[in-house]
Amino acid sequence: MRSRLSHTLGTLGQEILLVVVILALFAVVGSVNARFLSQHNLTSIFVGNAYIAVAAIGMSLVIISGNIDVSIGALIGVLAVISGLLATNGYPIWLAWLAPLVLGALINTLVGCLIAYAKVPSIIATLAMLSILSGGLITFTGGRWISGLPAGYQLAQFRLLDVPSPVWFMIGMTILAALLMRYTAFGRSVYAVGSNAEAARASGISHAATVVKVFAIHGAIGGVAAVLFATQLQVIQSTVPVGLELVIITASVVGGVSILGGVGTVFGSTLAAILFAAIGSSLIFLNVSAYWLRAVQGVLILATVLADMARRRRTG
Amino acid sequence: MTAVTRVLVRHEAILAILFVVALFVLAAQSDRFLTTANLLNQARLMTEVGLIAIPMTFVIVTGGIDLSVGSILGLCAILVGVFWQNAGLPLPAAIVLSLLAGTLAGFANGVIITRFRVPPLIATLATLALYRGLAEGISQARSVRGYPAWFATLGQGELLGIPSQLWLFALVAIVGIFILRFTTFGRTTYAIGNNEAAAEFSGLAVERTKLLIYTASGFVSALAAIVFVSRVSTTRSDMGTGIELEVITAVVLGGTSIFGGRGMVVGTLIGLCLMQILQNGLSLSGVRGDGTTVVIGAVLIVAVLISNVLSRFSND
Amino acid sequence: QSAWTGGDGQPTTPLACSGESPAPEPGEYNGGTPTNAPDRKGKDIKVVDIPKLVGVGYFASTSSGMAEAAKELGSVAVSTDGPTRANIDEQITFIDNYITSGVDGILYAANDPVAIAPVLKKALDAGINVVGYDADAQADARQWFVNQALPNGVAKAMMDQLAKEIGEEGSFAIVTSTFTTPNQARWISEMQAYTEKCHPKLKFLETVEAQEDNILSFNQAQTLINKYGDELKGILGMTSVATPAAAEAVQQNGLCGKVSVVGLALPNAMKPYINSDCIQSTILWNTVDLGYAAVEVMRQVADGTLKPGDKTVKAGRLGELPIVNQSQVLLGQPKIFTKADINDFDF
Amino acid sequence: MTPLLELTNISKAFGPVKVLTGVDFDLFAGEVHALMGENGAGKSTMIRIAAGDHRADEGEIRLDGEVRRFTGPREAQAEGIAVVHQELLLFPALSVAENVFLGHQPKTRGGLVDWAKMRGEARDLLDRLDCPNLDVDQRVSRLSVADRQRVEIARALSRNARVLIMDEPTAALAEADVRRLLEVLRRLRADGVGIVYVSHRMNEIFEIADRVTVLRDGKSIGTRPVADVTEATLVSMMVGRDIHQLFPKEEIPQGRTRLEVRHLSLAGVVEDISFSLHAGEILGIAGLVGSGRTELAQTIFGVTPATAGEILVDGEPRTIASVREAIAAGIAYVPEDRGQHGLVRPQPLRENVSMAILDRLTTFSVVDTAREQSLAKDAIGRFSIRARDARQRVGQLSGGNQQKVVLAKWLATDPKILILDEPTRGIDIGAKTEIHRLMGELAKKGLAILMISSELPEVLGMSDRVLVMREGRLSAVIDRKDASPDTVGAAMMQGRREPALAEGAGR
Ligand SMILES: Nc1ncnc2c1ncn2[C@@H]1O[C@H](COP(=O)(O)OP(=O)(O)OP(=O)(O)O)[C@@H](O)[C@H]1O
Ligand SMILES: Nc1ncnc2c1ncn2[C@@H]1O[C@H](COP(=O)(O)OP(=O)(O)OP(=O)(O)O)[C@@H](O)[C@H]1O
Ligand SMILES: [Mg+2]
Ligand SMILES: [Mg+2]
Repeated sequence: MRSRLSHTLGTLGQEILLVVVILALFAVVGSVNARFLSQHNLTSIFVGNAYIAVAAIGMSLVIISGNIDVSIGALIGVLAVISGLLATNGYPIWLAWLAPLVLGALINTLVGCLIAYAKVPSIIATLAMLSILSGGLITFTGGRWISGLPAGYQLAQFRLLDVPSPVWFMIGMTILAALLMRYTAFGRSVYAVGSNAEAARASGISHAATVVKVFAIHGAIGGVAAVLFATQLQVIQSTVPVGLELVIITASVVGGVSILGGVGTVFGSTLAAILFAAIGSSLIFLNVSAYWLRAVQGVLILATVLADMARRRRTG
Repeated sequence: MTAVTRVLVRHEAILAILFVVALFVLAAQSDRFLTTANLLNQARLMTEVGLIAIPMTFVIVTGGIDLSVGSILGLCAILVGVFWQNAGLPLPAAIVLSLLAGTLAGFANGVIITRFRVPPLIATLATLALYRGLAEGISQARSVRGYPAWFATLGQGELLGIPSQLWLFALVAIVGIFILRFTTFGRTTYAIGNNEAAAEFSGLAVERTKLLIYTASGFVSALAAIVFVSRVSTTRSDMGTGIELEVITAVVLGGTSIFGGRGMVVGTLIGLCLMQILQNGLSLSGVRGDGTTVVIGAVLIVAVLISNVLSRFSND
Repeated sequence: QSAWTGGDGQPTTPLACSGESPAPEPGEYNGGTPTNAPDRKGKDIKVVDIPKLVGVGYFASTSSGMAEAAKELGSVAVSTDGPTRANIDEQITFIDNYITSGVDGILYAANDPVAIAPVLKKALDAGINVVGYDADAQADARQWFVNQALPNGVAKAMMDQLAKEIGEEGSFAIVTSTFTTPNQARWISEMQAYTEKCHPKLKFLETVEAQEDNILSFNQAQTLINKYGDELKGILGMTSVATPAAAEAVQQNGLCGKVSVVGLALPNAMKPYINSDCIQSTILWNTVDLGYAAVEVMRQVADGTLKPGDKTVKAGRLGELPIVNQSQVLLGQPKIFTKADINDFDF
Repeated sequence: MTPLLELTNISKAFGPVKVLTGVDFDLFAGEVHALMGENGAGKSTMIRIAAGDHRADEGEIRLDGEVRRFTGPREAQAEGIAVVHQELLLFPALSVAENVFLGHQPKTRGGLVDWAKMRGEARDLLDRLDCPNLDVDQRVSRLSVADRQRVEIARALSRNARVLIMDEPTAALAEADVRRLLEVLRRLRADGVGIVYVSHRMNEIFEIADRVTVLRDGKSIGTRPVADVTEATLVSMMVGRDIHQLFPKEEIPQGRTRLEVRHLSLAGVVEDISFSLHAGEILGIAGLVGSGRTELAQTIFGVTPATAGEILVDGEPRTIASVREAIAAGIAYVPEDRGQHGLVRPQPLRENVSMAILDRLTTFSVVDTAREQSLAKDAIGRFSIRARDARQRVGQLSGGNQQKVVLAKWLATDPKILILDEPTRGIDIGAKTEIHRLMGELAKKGLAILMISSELPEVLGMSDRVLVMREGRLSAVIDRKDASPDTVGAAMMQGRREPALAEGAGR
């Protein structure tokens, strides 16, 4: 029993570490400026970054399966624009919300097939996809923003029990993904494929099918992120934030997903996304000169990672 | 299988063929493409990416990655300016100090990766933020201009009719080819990428090799920074943003396995040239930037697909 | 926190607090000249426009102004191409490729005035006409620059409007793209100088960076609101991305009327907020006109009708534009759009 | 009666290399059919074909008399074929329980993975194999090779297969474990399961098998009832000649003290070990699995530097904090886990053989490939490694040949002290004799050899002295003349807490 407990603690280590870091950050910043802890500020930290946390869930699956996706930022951009165009061109709003999920899944199924069946390494397939999607997006939109979105389209501005919907999406999808990963045969096979692809084959798990499914799910989750991204404001930018994919990957790996595949949980990536958002906000509250903001962010990421390494070494 | 066919189905050979095909196709599209002046000019433009791609090939062959190269470039660019203008040092001294700083930054990456056993992706994601942040903090977002005219010879001048930085690039490339192919160091690099534990058990200097590789990556990024500053005669803290993806694209297009253990500097060079002539040639044939991006993505996939298909016929 | 962040170290020239400042004398031409340019007078010319980046609304609208002018003139073919991120290196590569491919004219909005200079000089050396707009390069690296508004004019418009909305003693913060962006940096330092001179009691809180990213801009504005609470009376948006995002944050927080947003933004992006009376104004030059003027100027440079020493230039439907600062064509004063007229514009 | 599984006229080539030619094999329900042959004879390949892992170029697979074409292991498993692979195929990052059940986890009614049931059943399976100490929640990456092998076996058993194929399941196991495994196999046989059993250990074959098929150079030499053959006939079928002396131990005069270890400890794993090793001596180390023998060897070799104690080489104290220092001191170590520690599998044979002596093959750090090539050629000849050429990737060699490459690699360092950790694991009988002969030869030349082995006969046959380890400590040092299965076995067990274990291996 004791060993079971320590085992659970061992696998949850990174998550606990992140919670501790987040709480410590909140405590420190809150003691400097109590406004930081206002419910209002806390929700806005979550709301504005929920799409990153959501996308990081899918990214975690991809990384656990032993792959990587550097095209997710571009995909979110494309899907957001498609959603916006549907909405402004008179299609029903539910379609504008749903289409990105379906399209995201379709596009990434294709990517997954390239990786699984044509044996193109994921970094190459998705680097290529990054080029194709981001170039295609500019060609398609000509750089124009989408404005004049219909009323009721702003899904990310809805509230339930006074909590903004992005927070619900973030929590709900994290829990769903966690259940999927732990309690379904598919979820376990993702770990297996990432841990040892050859052994997975010998265990009768289809490597290819698993990878394709992972990418399809990742695409659909990317679609959700895109909808959150698109519906937060009244205009949709036709370019994606520069380096979004790196932010999402960072959230995943700092959340404890080993880049070598095979280990990691989705809670960690969500917590890491929250941590980054909180860091961004708290530096403003701490009056850290904006010039040094990114350096401080870097130090904090590094500190989290080093603390995790120390913990891993202690627990063996 | 004869030796000749074995060489022919190598990814690098396929890429070279693809390169020649592209050269002819593009030359047919525009008569301004296949001219010495244009090609030399293109070589000048790709020097910074090319320089960094050489140590990056080593990094990726060990199964690692260095995402911080763009940030090191930015940091070193800023430091040249700061040392020269703010600290009042003579420019050559500023350059040397900046090269030292870049080396140190790379060394720090190496220490984090080898001593603290942080996976390279995570370590360099963190230092990506940190070094860029340092660049911003140190420069206080001010750019430094007005370099003496002699300094521009490195980035804008010529030597024997060939852009001066190309000589430097050629030197680094030859050193890279030589080390990776013929020396113990190169052997160790491959062994680390294929089976780090076995390399360790064989008494190879695993840690030292990795440390040196990341240090070299920092040094060469600093070198690229000097070339870059000299070429554009200004320093800004945002220099080199996103260059890591270009570099990685060149390296993986050149046939280096992202999982480590396989790859050649020559492949990287061909990959780099292919990317550059596509960008240039397509632009000259009237394709816009976004279209070019799409084509490069497609070429990346096609190159890998062809080499996958052909390698089925080889048993190597 | 007192320092306004973002200065570029150049001297500032704040305008007078009230009354019109007379347009300064143009002075002696300091632009460059193309070498051995072919005679393009009256001939069809091929022009390429290379903005800082493509994929943002701002340059999409300048580009539509260019298309409009090209259509009117009939003798100019203009196409827009450029990097997807505001990246000095990529922009240089684009220009370089177009020099090789052989165009008659290059229009640019520089990501960095110095970095772009060598390649622009190369264009001049190749006999290509070079005209800048929106963001300038070193003067001798181009022929003319179409200035949408003088920095001190922008500063005055912004700060006067802010003072009008939040009172002479209100507190405000700034959301900008990055501190390294030359235009924004220049405007911010001019704003500082002008505020010290004309609105000394306005209280500056801080500047935050938000890239060219509207969600980040939104988040940063949110954080400012949360941090300063009632103290914050106004947000200055320095980019066409930041301003609507800040307005959105104010609206979503139910602070319409309590927190003012003053800034540069395209009218279309601000219509929802201004029409709902949440935000009073948006400041901008007409970006469509900016592109339009750039092509008009390019045509006349190619024809040789715009020469060093001229004091004005005729720019199609815009009429006569004054020449300032030795080799710049001034589009006009920044315009303040309000509910009264914003719906008359579509860009 | 139709055979459960029948392979007819199977041929298979990898590229130009023909690995199997027209092999026939059949298996009836309720029998154990042994498969024997030299390293590289094609045993694993045949098994992989039966398991749907490789596709045969020619020939048919029949299951219950019906022709089947498996497109992947999944289909074979669905038909009730389970395999214990020679190269362990586990998921290091996942727990023991998960490794056992991956691909066929027990489900709750809602179709979700039933973790409680999965852990419980894994526990039962491991208990059947008598490994009560193996924690089902432990990550496999933390297990020793022997424990991994147990997990692999538990995994095959968990499938309740009709056909159970075991490719050298006992290679990493000690006597006691082997007995338990054979016990389990007997029970399965009684339940009507058909078992294919590959092993290089003769005694196991005679104990468990009903029939035996011998492969040589990819061809079937014949199938005989075990009752009709003797060890000698099997050996001559396998190697095509007679081998008489299995452990050709020669008396070699012992020289000076080469290695001396004083109070060596590695916190928590190895405690207070002292012994000395002389030139010309073969010192065997016996012990149960997990008794810390590998750890001791790796401590001496600088992989896990000692936390206390001294190491003296040729009478001089040496600090050995890294493998490089160990090599510099003249120590070589042939690791037990060749896949992970011994070889760089994707690289050519040539580069593997030279790996530990690269420094000596270079001028100004440039590798002299000509010398490297001749070194590799020598190795291929000297150890009769079956390889296409020196450029073939080591990963493509058969298990036993890989082991020979590791040996060649370490002997190339020209060591004074050679530590062999399970040197003949997975090695065929001919090669084993060869390796033993080689050990004798090396000892004669003055090499000091430390040999860790879980095969008691090997330890007894080869060693001048036997060190026995128990729970990280030295429990006895026994001279050759006093060493017998009883004395060594007793020292291995002494004071063990689990009586079941003691009983099993004490015999
Ligand atoms: N993937 C492969 N590519 C090329 N050759 C291979 C491959 N797999 C096996 N071989 C070759 O096939 C032959 C038979 O190998 P196999 O593994 O079946 O031998 P084995 O009888 O199991 O030997 P051991 O007792 O050493 O395990 C060997 O010569 C080996 O080099
Ligand atoms: N990678 C590892 N992580 C944690 N514990 C380990 C690891 N490898 C071995 N152990 C444990 O260390 C102890 C000593 O193992 P070691 O491998 O040295 O034993 P051994 O006597 O060589 O046995 P064998 O080699 O036959 O498995 C055992 O309890 C084993 O379970
Ligand atoms: Mg085998
Ligand atoms: Mg051992």
